[in-house]
Amino acid sequence: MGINILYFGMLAEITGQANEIWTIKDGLTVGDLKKLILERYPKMRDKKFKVAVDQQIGDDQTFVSIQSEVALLPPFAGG
Amino acid sequence: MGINILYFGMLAEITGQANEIWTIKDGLTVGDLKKLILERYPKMRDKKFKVAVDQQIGDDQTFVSIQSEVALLPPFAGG
Amino acid sequence: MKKIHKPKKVFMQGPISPQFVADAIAKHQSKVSIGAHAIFLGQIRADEKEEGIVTGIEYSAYEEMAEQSFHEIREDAFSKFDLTCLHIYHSLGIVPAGEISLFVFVSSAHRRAAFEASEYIVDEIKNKVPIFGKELVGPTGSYVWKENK
Amino acid sequence: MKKIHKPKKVFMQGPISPQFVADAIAKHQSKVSIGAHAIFLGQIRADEKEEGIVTGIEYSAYEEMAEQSFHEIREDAFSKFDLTCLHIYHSLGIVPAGEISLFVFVSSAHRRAAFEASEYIVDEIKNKVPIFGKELVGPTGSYVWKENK
Repeated sequence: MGINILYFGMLAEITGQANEIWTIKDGLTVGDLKKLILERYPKMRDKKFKVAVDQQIGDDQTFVSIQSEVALLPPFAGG
Repeated sequence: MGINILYFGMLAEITGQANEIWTIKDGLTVGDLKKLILERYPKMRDKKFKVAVDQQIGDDQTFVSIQSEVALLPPFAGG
Repeated sequence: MKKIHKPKKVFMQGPISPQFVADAIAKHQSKVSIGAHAIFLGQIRADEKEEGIVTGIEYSAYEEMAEQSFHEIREDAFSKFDLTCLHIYHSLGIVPAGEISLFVFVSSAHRRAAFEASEYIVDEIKNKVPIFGKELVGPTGSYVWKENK
Repeated sequence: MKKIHKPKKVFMQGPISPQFVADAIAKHQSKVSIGAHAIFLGQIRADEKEEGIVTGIEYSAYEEMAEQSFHEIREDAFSKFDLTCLHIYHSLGIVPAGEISLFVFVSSAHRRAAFEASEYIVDEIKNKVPIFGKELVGPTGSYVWKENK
């Protein structure tokens, strides 16, 4: 049981994969999770990205449920 | 020698023709000419129209040369 | 730097077909400095009038002056907005309800100029070009003269 | 009175062809309450970058979330503007320079709503939809990640 983390665009290039299952403890926020991710992937530190939790853009205070789908989204380029 | 007066749209229906040559005296303005036209075609009195002299919209003060092309333009409906 | 744009033929007999629009778009795919196209199409509405339902519009124009007005509107738009291309087509004669009578095609590097120019140009056409329209109503050949607001 | 609009498929593989645009226009000619169509087309520019000339863009997306964003943008536009129809199409995969990657098709009875909605919707798409793009540059397979401003 764990959260599914999706990486897109240049972030997927850094991680080398499109998604990962992470086991996290309950009660984490997006801010907490970002810290963990940046520890594992230091190259992301200088990248801009937003975090979507269950397909909604969240901020650092958004709580992550242990069954959430979390997506790391680099700058949008549609159009 | 005279001015060519063109009638368009509903105005051509009133006059029964698309154009007429009028002999006018020199020095007339659009205002003067409108008076003459409304005398000849009283049904135009309740119609809105603009007057173009040599393809430029004029006002009542615009002078009409005796070789001008004058056009009576009902409301525009392009588009 | 000021480029003079040759006057172009604007009027077409009858409706403007979707295929004509497609061909115009296709012709611009070799212009790789374009990033945005804004297209406006005026379509004939089957409005309900006292006299009956509109089945089409019959357009006429003071053609020589109208072509000159279109040319001035184009020059003005090129000077006001940063455009790559601009084409205007307008129908003469009968255009049935549901069909297209006006096609304004604006292209620019970035979208803002295309959007602004498109709306500006359509407004200018409605206000300044001597085009006249009979709204044909009902089955009996009656009509109402159209007037832009 | 509130009409719910079914989510529609927005993404298409590869470029959007002029013929596709023509077919979309043709389908709206039976809707005789429409008086104005505003169409926006996003075309790929062959911009010059430090790394070389852009030959195309390769699009990817967080598809599920993107389709949901497009749906919300449509609902929002219908509530803000008096529209008859609204269709959005966006490319995925490679779109070469000169070809079309975005097609926004807005129809309304009167032109003002169509113009305003068109610009609003394109801005919303650029800001809110999780679509990502690689600008392919030069002949050697290098690329630059694109970022909307």
